[in-house]
Amino acid sequence: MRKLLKGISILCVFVLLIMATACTEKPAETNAPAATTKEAAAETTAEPVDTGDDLIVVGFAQCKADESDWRMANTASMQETLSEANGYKLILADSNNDAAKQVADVQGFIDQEVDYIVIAAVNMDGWDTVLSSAKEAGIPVILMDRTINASADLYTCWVGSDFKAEGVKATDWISTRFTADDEVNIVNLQGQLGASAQIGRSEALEDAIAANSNWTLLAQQTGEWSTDTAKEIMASWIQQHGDKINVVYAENDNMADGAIQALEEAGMKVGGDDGVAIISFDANRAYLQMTLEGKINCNVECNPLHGPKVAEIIQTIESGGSPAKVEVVEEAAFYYDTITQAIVDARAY
Amino acid sequence: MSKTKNLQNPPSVIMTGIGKSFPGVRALNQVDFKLRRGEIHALMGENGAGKSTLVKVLTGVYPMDEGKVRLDGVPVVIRSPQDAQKHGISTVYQEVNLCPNLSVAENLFLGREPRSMGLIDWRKMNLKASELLQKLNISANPTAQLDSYSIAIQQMIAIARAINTECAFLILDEPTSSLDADEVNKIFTLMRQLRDNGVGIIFITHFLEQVYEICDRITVLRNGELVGEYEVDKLSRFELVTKMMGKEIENLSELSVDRDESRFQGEEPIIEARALSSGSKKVAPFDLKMYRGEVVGFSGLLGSGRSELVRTVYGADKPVQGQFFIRGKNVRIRKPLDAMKQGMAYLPEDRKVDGIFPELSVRENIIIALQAKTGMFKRIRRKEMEKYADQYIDLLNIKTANIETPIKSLSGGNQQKVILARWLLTNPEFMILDEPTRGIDVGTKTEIQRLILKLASENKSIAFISSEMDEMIRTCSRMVVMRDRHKVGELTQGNLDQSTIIRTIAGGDNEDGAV
Amino acid sequence: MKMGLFNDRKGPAMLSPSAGKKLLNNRLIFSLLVLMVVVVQNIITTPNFFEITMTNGLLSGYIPNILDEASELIIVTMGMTLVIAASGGVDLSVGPIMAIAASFCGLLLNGSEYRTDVYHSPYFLAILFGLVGAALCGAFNGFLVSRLKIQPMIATLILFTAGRSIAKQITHGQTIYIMNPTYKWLGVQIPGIPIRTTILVSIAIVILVVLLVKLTSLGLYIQSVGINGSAARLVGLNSRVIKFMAFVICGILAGVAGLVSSSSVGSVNSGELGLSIEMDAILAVALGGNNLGGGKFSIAGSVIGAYTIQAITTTLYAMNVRADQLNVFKAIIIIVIIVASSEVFKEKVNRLFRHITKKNVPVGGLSDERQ
Amino acid sequence: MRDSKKTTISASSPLGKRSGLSNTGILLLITVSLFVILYVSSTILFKDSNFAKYSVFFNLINNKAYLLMLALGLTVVLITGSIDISVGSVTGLVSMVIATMLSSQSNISAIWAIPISLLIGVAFGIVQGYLVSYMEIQPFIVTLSGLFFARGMISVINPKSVPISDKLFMSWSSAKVYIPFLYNERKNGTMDVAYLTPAAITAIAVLIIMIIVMKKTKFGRSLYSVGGNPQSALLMGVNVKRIKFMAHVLCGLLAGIGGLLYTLFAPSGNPQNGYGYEIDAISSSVIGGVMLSGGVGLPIGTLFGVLINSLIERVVPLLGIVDASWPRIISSAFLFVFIVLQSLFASAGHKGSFKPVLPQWMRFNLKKKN
Repeated sequence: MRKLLKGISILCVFVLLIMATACTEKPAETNAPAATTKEAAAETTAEPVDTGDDLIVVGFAQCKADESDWRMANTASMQETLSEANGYKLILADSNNDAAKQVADVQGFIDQEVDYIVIAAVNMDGWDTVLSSAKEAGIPVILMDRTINASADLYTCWVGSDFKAEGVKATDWISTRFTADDEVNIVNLQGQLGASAQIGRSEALEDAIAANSNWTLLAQQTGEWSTDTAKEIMASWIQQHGDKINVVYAENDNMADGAIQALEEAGMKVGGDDGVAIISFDANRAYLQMTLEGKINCNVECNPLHGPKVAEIIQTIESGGSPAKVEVVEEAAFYYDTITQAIVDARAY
Repeated sequence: MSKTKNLQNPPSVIMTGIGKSFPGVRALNQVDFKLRRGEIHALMGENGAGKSTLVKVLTGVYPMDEGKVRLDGVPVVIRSPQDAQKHGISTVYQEVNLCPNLSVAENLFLGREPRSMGLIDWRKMNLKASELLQKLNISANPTAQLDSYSIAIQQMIAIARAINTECAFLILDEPTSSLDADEVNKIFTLMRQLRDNGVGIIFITHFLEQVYEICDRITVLRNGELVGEYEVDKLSRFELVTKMMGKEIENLSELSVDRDESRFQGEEPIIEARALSSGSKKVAPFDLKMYRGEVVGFSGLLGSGRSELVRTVYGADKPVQGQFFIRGKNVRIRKPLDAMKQGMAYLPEDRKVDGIFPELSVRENIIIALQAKTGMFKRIRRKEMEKYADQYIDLLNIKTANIETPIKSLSGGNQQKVILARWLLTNPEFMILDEPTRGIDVGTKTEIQRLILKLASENKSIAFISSEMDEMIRTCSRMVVMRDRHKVGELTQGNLDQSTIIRTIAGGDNEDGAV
Repeated sequence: MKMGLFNDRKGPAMLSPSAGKKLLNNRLIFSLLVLMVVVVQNIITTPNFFEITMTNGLLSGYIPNILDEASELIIVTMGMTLVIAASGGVDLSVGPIMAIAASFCGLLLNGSEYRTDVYHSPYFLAILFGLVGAALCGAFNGFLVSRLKIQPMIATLILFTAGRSIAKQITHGQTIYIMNPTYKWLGVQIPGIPIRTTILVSIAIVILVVLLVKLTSLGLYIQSVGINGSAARLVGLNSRVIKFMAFVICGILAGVAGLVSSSSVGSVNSGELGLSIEMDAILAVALGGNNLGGGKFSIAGSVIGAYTIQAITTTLYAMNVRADQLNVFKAIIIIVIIVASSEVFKEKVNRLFRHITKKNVPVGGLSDERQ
Repeated sequence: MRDSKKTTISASSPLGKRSGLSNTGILLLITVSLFVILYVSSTILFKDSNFAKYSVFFNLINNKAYLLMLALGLTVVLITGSIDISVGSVTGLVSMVIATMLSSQSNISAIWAIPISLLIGVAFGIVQGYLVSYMEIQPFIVTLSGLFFARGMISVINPKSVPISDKLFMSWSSAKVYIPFLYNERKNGTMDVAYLTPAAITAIAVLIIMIIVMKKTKFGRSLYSVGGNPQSALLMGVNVKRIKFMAHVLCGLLAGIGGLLYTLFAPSGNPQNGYGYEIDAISSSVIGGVMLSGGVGLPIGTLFGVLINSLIERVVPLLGIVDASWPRIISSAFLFVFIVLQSLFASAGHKGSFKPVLPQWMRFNLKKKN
């Protein structure tokens, strides 16, 4: 055993040696171009020194690339926009909804000295340490879609949706549908608790309920963004409250889908002018279709196509400018009575 | 020389009137045992004689039902092996009871590792271990993992461990069963050394040569009862085997056996083995012919290879060499199913480990072999199953609440009958019965013996193994004798009497040398 | 009423004579007790518990709901029961296998489109394809366990971690929506039949498994291999093949559950299908009084175990317990059941009882079946 | 990469002589070599990604300090032949409790986070250990319930993301202990000095303690003996039940420490924290050479298991695979290779035909007394 440990320590030394040689090689390799590009860099100021080719390396820490249709569209948008053809090299790290892994991924980007870091945060909190490392290493950080609780000087800017504004669009629609005398009984299928989309959308609803005395929140539970869970919860609500429910406020498309199925299977009329009003968010193609069919009354868009905006910001920084701290992507809301087939077909995701 | 020197010591361990029962079996009945310091005391007896039970009672593995134990005159109650160790009684079992994943040194010192500053001092431990190993002449590296050594070495290490504790009494429960002559000699050297240091050793073995080489006294047990205590020099091998096997044929109705070998003249043997042997040297190449309608006994002491031989025939141990013929056709038996398809049946020696499915019902235990033979998709209909089960419960007089009772709640004898029923149901032409009467009551024994003869008269061929000589003599028409994993003889007609058999098994008094 | 039905097709464990003591020794009794408590609790709190109404051509109400929601779990539990009985280990990969099966099916129906009304290939072919995919996954697990002798839990860990990603690859990384109404036949309703198809499928699967176990000798083989491998070999059984088959069957059944689940939501989302169902299935088997160490098993027990878990879940939902807090209650109830039915606990209770009554019973008194 | 792999395969061809290395040793050696090969080849393959930097290497430890704790805990219980799948949820629970405790409303000192996290872990360990060893309930079911319970309790305590605002705790979290002389120059000319976080230092300290405990204490050796052959261990005077119980308590304690280190690394409470970490911990232990059948494994191996885990996480995004689901398939493939290797060794070792595996020059333990 002793000898074995000795062997292992020899191996460890071996690793360090390899690292050391690799380290000494590296400067020798990059010294010459570095010297030349330094002059060039002096001319074109903000241009970061590349490692050979001219691609801008972007590290993208996605929270969970295949979490939902929305997220998939979001990932795809980044991959398409920041392609090598467009002069970027995108390194996608999928943290699979693991906050610690995401922090490690970002730390990895810093160690690998990427040019930009884009983060779609799993968790709002706990970012200070790693973001100060990024700042120290001089790497601009762009936050995407989800906000974080960190001091504003730690990141360059935030791109994304205003979730509360989305929620307000939805509650506005509810107030147009019902008069002040109507009894409005709402059930709320929440997203993953703690996600900023859930917080924003729930907040908007809770504010609206507080403001309207005729609105009641019958039940509120997390469907964890999932069709299946939402369906199960909805079925249990139908058992409890029956026909009283007249508004379902589902915080994403998948959960709205689950709720609709539960309602339909219980024989209740869904959507349209006289059915249970269904509110959904995200507005993916499949659900815009459902909006067109009248099953979803109001589908508030949550634009996943952040790629172009991010590219725009990077270009701004590259050319020496500084982007605005908050860059909100444009979002619309779609209503069952105004949506057209053309809108659905135009949707890319 | 020193052999008799310590015989005069007063007994230090005195066990009197020991009784112990297990469900369905009376394992020990009023057994007395004495052990002196500085002697090597052989504990002899065939299967089920109660040797292991006696030892386990002494070491606190089993609580005894009745009886007393005195150590140096003081009555003691030993509750656990640890307790026994505190009283200076250490045990080495047949299966190595060490941890295969630890190093040799650790196995020697586990629980009493040398320490410095509260931490295990490996250097010191390895040093002490290698000293100990050297002293005992065991060639093992203290730092190597235990399972990198052969079972023999592991066994020696186990003895070394037992010795290393401050032990006054050492129990060696068949430690030599897997060792070769050289290693046995080493252990003997060790044992003598210990004896001369005043350690009392209980030595359990099946090898007579070893008993006569090293032991001072012999205590013989049979069927859970004490036969007697003898001094080695005053008991011949012949007498010993006689005492172990039981001389008096119990007063049972006479069974008649046709021993006329000539009736098989010109007939085709149902089974023929030519130089067959199994892997891992469990049994040396052997020839064997068996005919329809005969019962062939396989005798020899435990560990002589008698079970291994039949296991090889059945394919339970994979045959590696030789040729095998069934009804004159050369076949290869790779696994038990092959043998079953050729009309063989095998009632295993160890009912618990290889025989019963404890949680399954009597019915399921009976039909399982037939079902396995017919295949998964040809399920025997429930009605049919019940019919079979009822039929054999009647036929063999199995005592069970009903056919759906789990077999584990039956007594040993009835469990055995269920397994017998299992094989009879497959309608075999050739049956191997390894200790079918072990651990069951006398009445059932006779029933099974009758059944064996009845089957033979129905033109079936039966290989029969039993530790009880009289039973074999009464049922077999021919007897194959095994010694030291070799087939040493075949006794027929005229030779088939008790003294010849015992002489063949014992290998003669003047034969010399350790096995 | 459900229980009554299954009591008739008793698994072997249910056959023991119904003496009071035997019944108490039956490990199933505590699950049944909990199930009963849950039902009674429901009857008290919800007066319309037994009410079954016809809505939209479907029977609905609390009981049909529970039956419906338990169906996937039951199907998966059947396979899990066999695997546990044969190998003494668990199959962690059933959830991902569900996703894989549904993905195969969805791929065939949709081509590579994300949403379709018209099937690209016949529905039954797609189902077959999905099941074959699931069977392959099961075979992979079975190979690792029976050939390479890897512990089942670790062997199935591989598909557990990779399975959903594989499913994602099959569907080209997108959620597939299948809008053709016939797709919902399997998971919701076949027009004209007032009972949910899920319930019918789960009953059919239970009957099928019972038939498979009873009509062929697979059940006996599996138990024999699980109880005493060495004896099983000597009576001519091939334990490798039998373990392998148990895993394949478990895979296929997980596939069926996957298809049902995907059909009931009308889409294939490989990240979601059967999420964390493996844990519930293992618990169902344990609650059903089956030994997780392998050997004897009872289909009826597993069914009751599955219903117990689903009844707890549904009741807690109805009591407005949040989905994420549900686990606390589940854990407590389960640990109580398991502890109460454990041998050591019974012995301790017995000893305590004896101590109180000061009866002088000999030490070996518990095993009273000497002869 | 492919070349270097080839050499190890050919290197492991049988030679027919008895090697002095035990199974444990061989598995450990494989793990370590795999780590080295992986590291060296990524250094060569991904030149732009600076794998040769010291900071990258040290961050492998910094990033997974908490996982090392969990994996060590599992190593302990797996060695005794038991299992604990509640560690991930316990981690999450600890982080949620700490976060709730240290959120802005309360003014409890951050010092309390330490005893409380340890206490939570030990409490889980005691209950589960009792049920497993003294009530003889299957560990899988017990710890599965533990998993459910802890996961549910997180939501009961707080269903939302909770920030930690406590200054003292955050200073622990963001502290870096720089390692002198180990630095590289960044592209922009600044110095990138390798560092260890307090969490990593704690983890390394615990690792060292564990190595000593496992190697040099009676308790540690008893763990191995219980896992190797409980029957023998009992006969050799080991209190098997107590040792199993203690193993679970130790595992709980390590999970508690793991939770604390996790919270230092990602300082916030979230219902999702620690989800699925039990699987990561098990696979790290298995990759590190722990056998699930018990009795085999070394803490140092577990360290390398964790490092491999951490390294794969770094390397996979660089493979340039666009599809996000591939990384998980690749990590699983790694696990698969390890498990199959182990099984081959284990079964071959059992038959007695498995001895050689290593070429002459690689054996460390050749000198045997005859």
